[in-house]
Amino acid sequence: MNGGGGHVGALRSFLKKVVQFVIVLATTLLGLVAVTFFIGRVVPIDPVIAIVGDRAPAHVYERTRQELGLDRPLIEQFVIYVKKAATGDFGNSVLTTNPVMTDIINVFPATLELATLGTIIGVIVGIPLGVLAAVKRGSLLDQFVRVLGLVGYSVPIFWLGLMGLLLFYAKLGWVAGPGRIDVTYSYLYTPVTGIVLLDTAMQGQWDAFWDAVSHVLLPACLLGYFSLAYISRMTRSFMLNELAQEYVIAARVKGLSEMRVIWRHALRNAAVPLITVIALSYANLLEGSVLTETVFAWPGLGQYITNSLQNADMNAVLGGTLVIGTVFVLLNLVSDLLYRLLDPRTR
Amino acid sequence: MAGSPALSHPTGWRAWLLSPEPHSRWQARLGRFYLGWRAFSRNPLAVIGLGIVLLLILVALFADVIAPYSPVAGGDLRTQRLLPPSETFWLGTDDQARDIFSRIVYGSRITLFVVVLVALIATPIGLLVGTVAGYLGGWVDTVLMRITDIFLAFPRLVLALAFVAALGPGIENAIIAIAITSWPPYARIARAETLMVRNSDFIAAVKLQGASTPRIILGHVVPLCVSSLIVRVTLDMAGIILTAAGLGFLGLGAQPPMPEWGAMVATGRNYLIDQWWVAAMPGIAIFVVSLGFNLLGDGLRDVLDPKAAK
Amino acid sequence: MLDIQNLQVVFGTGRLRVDAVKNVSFHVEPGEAYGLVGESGSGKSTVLRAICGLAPISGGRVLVDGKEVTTPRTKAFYRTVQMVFQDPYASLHPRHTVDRTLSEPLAIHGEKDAEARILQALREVGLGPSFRFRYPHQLSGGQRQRIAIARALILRPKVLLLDEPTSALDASVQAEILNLLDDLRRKMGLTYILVSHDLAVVAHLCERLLVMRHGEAVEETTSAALRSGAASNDYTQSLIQASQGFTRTTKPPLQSLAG
Amino acid sequence: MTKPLLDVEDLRVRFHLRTGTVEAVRGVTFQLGRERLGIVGESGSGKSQTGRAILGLTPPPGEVTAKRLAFDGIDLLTASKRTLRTLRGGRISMVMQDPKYSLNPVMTIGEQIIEAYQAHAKASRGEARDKALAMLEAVKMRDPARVFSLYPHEVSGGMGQRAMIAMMLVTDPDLLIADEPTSALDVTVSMEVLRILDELVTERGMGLIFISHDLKLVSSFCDRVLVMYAGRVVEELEAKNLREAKHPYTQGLMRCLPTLADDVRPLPTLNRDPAWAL
Amino acid sequence: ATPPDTLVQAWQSDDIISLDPAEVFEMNASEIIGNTYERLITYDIKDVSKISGQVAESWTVSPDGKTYTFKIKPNRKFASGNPITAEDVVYSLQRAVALDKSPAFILGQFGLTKDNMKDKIKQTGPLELTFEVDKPYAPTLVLYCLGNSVASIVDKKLLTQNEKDGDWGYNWLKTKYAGSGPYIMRDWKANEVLVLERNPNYEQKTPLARVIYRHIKETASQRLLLEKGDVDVARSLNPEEIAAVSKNPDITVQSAPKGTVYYLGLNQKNPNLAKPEVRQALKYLVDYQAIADTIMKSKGEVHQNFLPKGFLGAESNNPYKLDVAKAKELLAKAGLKDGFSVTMDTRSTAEITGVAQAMQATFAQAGIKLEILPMDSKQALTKYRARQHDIYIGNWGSDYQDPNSNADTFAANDDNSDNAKAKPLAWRNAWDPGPLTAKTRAAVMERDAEKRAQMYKELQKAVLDDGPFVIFLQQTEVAAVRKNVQNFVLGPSFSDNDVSQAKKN
Ligand SMILES: Nc1ncnc2c1ncn2[C@@H]1O[C@H](COP(=O)(O)OP(=O)(O)OP(=O)(O)O)[C@@H](O)[C@H]1O
Ligand SMILES: Nc1ncnc2c1ncn2[C@@H]1O[C@H](COP(=O)(O)OP(=O)(O)OP(=O)(O)O)[C@@H](O)[C@H]1O
Ligand SMILES: [Mg+2]
Ligand SMILES: [Mg+2]
Repeated sequence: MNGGGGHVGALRSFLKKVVQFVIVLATTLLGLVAVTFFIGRVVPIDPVIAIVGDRAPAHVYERTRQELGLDRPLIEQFVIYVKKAATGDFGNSVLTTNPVMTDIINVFPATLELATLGTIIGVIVGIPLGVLAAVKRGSLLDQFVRVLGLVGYSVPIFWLGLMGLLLFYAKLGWVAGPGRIDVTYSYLYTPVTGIVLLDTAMQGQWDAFWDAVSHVLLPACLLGYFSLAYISRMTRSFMLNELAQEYVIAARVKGLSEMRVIWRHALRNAAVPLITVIALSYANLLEGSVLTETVFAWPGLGQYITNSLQNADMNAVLGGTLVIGTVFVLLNLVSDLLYRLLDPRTR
Repeated sequence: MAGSPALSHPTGWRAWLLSPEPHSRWQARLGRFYLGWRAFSRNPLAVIGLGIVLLLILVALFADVIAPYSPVAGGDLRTQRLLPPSETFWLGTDDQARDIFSRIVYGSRITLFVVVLVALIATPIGLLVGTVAGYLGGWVDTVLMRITDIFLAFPRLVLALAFVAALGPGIENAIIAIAITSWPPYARIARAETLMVRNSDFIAAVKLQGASTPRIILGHVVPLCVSSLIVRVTLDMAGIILTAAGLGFLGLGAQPPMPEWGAMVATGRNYLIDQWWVAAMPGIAIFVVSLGFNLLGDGLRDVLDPKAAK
Repeated sequence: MLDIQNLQVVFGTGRLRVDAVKNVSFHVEPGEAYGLVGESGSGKSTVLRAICGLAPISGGRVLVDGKEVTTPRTKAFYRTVQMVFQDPYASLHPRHTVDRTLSEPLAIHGEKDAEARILQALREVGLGPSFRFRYPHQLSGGQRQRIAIARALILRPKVLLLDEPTSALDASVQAEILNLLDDLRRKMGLTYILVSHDLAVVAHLCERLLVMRHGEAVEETTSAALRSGAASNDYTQSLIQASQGFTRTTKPPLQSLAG
Repeated sequence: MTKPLLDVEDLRVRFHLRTGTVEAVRGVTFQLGRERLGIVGESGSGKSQTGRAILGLTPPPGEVTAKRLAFDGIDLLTASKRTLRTLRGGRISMVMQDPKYSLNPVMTIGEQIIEAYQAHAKASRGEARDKALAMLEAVKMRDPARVFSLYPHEVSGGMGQRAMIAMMLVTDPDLLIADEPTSALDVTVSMEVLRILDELVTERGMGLIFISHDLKLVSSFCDRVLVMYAGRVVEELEAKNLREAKHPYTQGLMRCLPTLADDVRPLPTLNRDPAWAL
Repeated sequence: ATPPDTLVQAWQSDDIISLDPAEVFEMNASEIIGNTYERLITYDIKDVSKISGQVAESWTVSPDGKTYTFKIKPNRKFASGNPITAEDVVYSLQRAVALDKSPAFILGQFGLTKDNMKDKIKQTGPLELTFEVDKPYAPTLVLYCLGNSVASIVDKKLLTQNEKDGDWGYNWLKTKYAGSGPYIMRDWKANEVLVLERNPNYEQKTPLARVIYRHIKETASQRLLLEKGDVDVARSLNPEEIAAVSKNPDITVQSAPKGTVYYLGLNQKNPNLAKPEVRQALKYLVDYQAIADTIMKSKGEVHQNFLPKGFLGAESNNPYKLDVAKAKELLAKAGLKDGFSVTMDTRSTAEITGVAQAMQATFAQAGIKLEILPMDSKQALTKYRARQHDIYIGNWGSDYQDPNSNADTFAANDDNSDNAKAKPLAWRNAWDPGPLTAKTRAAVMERDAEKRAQMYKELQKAVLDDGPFVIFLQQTEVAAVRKNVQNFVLGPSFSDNDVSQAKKN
């Protein structure tokens, strides 16, 4: 019932939103940079040693220090960093010697692949479980879902990961072991997207594809389980909320089937806050589960950042963190947009 | 009012507790508590959770009595190392020939310490940031929420790692690091809750009595956010233990030979396949305790959350 | 006692601008009860909220006891003017006992003797001491509204702003609250401004009233005039009509109820 | 009155709660023809639960029993879920109290009406759409095509309530239960809504159960009135005779309303007699 | 399963930061350099005293002991097809000196600098060059250093093509390859995989077409992969895993002692540790044998002198044993009857932490409260190099096969002041070895091998008795190899781990 205004008003408010978003993104990122940067500088690890090694003579050490600009005042270093970062240049990684951006482009697809599959599993399984638990509140099924979720919350991921490997890979041989693809196949395709499943499929290397599937299955299920635990819980609670609403009764009054009432009416409404939950859980998975990646020898972002941090490779840490921050903010935006799309009240 | 059914009337101390007309603030409070307990105790899972948490506390308190061996001093490396569970060593021994059972028993203290401290640090921060932002709105809200977003968008483990790196490894610093990374979601929850109540009539009513902003926030807004936050925090306990374990796994948590469960699992990782008990026993302990906190949190939610209670 | 001059309240800006109250003026004598009626969204509540500082005064003046109010309001103002809200379910803090709710204003204003004053306040609104340690959810709507009135009265204000104090209540409970308000006014010499959409309620409690529509004052009239069905304004007339129950256009209107 | 449309005998609704059993409705008996039946009573007296029990929509911990609960000869208690579903919305409808909460916030009003129609009539989308538009027009919606594509939050309370009525009447039911359909509305708007309901009863010969706590309204709108107290019907009488009610409760309810007509001070209040609830 | 012509290894390679031989200093990368590049000189990995030419056909040393003349083998080619000439060798050595990366001191210690290298390293014919050192060092020292990975021969032509701004092709070579060894470094994805491929131009064709190193951080994962046959060799198994896989009939466990010793560094800035009795007492408070038999089983042998076995003059006597009574006596003499508290900077790797805890337990028996400070290795090093530790537990691997490598760091300290330029281990522990420094310097010049060995024995004795180092183990490298793999060789240093003759049946 928006009166007057018309297109001009809508356009202006849209532009305002865009400007607002850009400001939010910029300040958040700047804040991220600042926090990471200064944390990076207080870490009592000498990045120079990380490069020149333990036994380098003093002059090599000193020269490298200057090359890295570490002899300048902190503020100056920060300004230089921000200036460069604004152009997408996060410097070079000490560990891999590549530009950090290149590295991240290399490792991110691995994490993306895993996180996406994990989230898909979490959504496909978690939502129906949550819905059923809510519909049959207090039933055996509800308790089962609750315990399943709680177990997901409680078990150390590396433990579950290794146990999974031991059982499904070593003992049963149902899935392939750690890594993304067998060496036999690893040179049969050329990485284009960096997502092995996509690359192999696009290039018609079906043997390689299935091998990659069997590699990704276990870690994806593991992450999927954790995301399922969270999603099913939240779904249940949102659904309980919706099922208590009057419009659900109204839908029943209309003579709709219970299926339709639950899945079309209640879930459709529960989906609105669920979007945020799913986005959040996806973002968390995208952050890269260091532990999962370690256990499954998955060369992803989590391992990259952790490894860089441990080796005082601050450029890489900063870059990685910024990428994650950006992903986070973008996901927030997307979930916001979806929210708007799903909930007419916020349009 | 009309139509309320006649309930059988209790007698004795229960009558006193349930008295519809308590005579003092204390009696009223106890009565509330009792009712809450009754609702809580009808949920068997929640009671199990409470039992586990109580057990954890008891074990932590009486660790010296319960543990048959020293948690730090190992036995003979040649003969007592990596022994499977037996009558002498109920849960086996680890790579330093230490009794795993004793270590788990003593480790409960650290676990409890971690959990309680994180809760005590993170909850108030989140609560305060969230309620202040939500209540005051405007630029305060913008600034506080931007900061929250930054911390939220920060990879959690990286932030923890960075803090631990900056402060030096050790359990206290790990706790601070975990606390610093756990408050943003609490702030979000508290803010959302505050936004819901800030325009409500009862807040307007205290405003109309001339209450100052701090008074409104602390006395009127905070209590409303606390219950959902308590629930969330207890649910997060598992996450906290596991993050501590994760830090331990990365060598940044507790210092050896501290019997921190996460660190124990981390060491046990090296023996996972053949000497499974080294990792499995503390792993099970973590699982049971976080399950306990989870169940307790679930139960508390039903008691504390008026929406769920209805 | 209260003087409202050309009051204007505007919410939001630009496309979202809402002129909730436009140029409303009225005057209330000490000890008088003054009514505000009008359809939903006509700005009745907003007038009250503007008076006590819960809504912004965008134009015009509000004078209490001859003095213009300040923003933010002083503590002294709150001792003079208090408000009772429409929804008894929303106006009490769900986690505070009656005791806490009533002791809060005393604590804020540093009043001593809380114990006795609380018991007295409960008595005044017709509730026994047994209600003292109850939580709002343990009270009926009518009881809640009594607590809200007690809270408003515990500081001994001179002016009470009543925002539809009975519209959420059953007819029988409404009668009790109206009686109570009537009593209190007489006993304490209070000044009321009563907002309601129920003409009968306003007529019952107030001497004079203002009819509002779309944020504007339509006409000021008296209860007596209402009772006699004398309204100069069409809108007021239609309100009077509607308040008399359903009228079947096909059948002759039910004269019996109109009296 | 010929064969009654709805026959209710000794209807009981119980809620088994942790704290004991709440009997929300205790032995309600009435029959309904093609007429306007009002149910009044104070809050919590069991009006809504009676209405919901008829539709088989008593919420989960509730239990419904009755000696007889029949609609047009169909026993509603033993009817299969399927039968119930076809009845619900098809032949019996219910207009709920608050349009703000009873319309699905994420579906357009048109969609919701179409959905109701298609649940009972085999109709193409186009037909359903035409029917929905016609229905919106029938409830005196000013610009049906526009309202059709609006979301519930985009319409005012009065429009929402009319949309709700359109949705519930699109299947041309024989019985409509209206649970406080006007209490959320302005006096002026509520008169319009009532007028629509009235027309439907008189023109389509529909049975109407009109639930309200507003005695004045019920007495002026309905043919017959049931007065409920604590889950029981304490009195049943012709609406126009409400002034002459015999039960002290009804009398009390009538008297405690302030009126423009006379100025009683203090207003009489109800002195609840515990015996009423027995 | 792995392809028959490919050897797949699982290892932990997160420390590889460059594959430029002039920069490589870490163990994993030097193994790659060892298998993909050649040097002038090589030695027999079964007996390191047998030095032979690799790219060099022959060499002579001038009578004054300062000029070495090398003749290059004719008709050798780089993987790129370019011929190997003396020009390439000169270029390679000059490049290492000029780039001046971490391992450059191995050549630099002979008085070579960016400014004088053109005069000191000279091409004297198409296949002949001279290499001039500043003092008459023991020739074995010079030759061992020329056999080090820093002195690997790189393809001048290829590098010149890829040079940018006079960087000697450094930025290119970090991740690329320009050598002549048995394998070509085909592909390196940091922290993921490193692929070697047969070099068709190598004089002796390798049996395998490909060697793949997979980075698998988790040792348990390595083991699972090995047992399933998805890798052929697992390189980072821990002792228990080795014990377990050695029972597997499909797997053999290979091991080789490495030139790395494990030690505790006792900071002499700590007044307690500065007492000679305390230093001694600590040496009696380590249960050497138990550690070697359990926690470090198959990863190390008891060894208490600073020269690893196999080095010229290396001592193999291990006089210290766990003796709490003796230690208490010594402590009492030092006036610390009730013990004292001390911290130990510990890198958080499983084995170091394990050893540290074992020591913590034995120290406690004499009343010494040892607090372990776990930290990551870069952090520990930073602290160590700032002399801020109490005790540092670590290991030291010799940079080249000559005893000077270790003597120089354990037994010499030219300047013990806080801002000294050189930071040998003695300096890091704030220890002034007194006359030992001069003795170390003299030993380098001794050209008589017999006498030289004797000098090192004396140095070792002195450090063993009084030095601030509790040396307890010499590292053994272990690899679990599937039975069908043959000729997989673990050499005495990491660059000697050789897969060039490996094959699978
Ligand atoms: N905080 C606010 N922000 C924006 N608009 C507001 C706000 N408060 C009230 N309004 C608008 O001001 C107008 C008057 O509202 P008000 O609550 O005073 O009406 P009312 O007469 O009290 O109606 P009711 O009988 O429904 O209580 C409405 O259109 C409402 O939407
Ligand atoms: N889900 C439920 N669980 C327990 N008791 C319930 C439930 N729903 C309703 N009741 C009880 O049933 C009784 C009748 O409720 P009902 O909703 O029919 O009242 P009503 O007459 O419609 O009142 P109102 O005018 O407030 O709508 C009340 O006492 C109420 O507390
Ligand atoms: Mg209002
Ligand atoms: Mg009702």
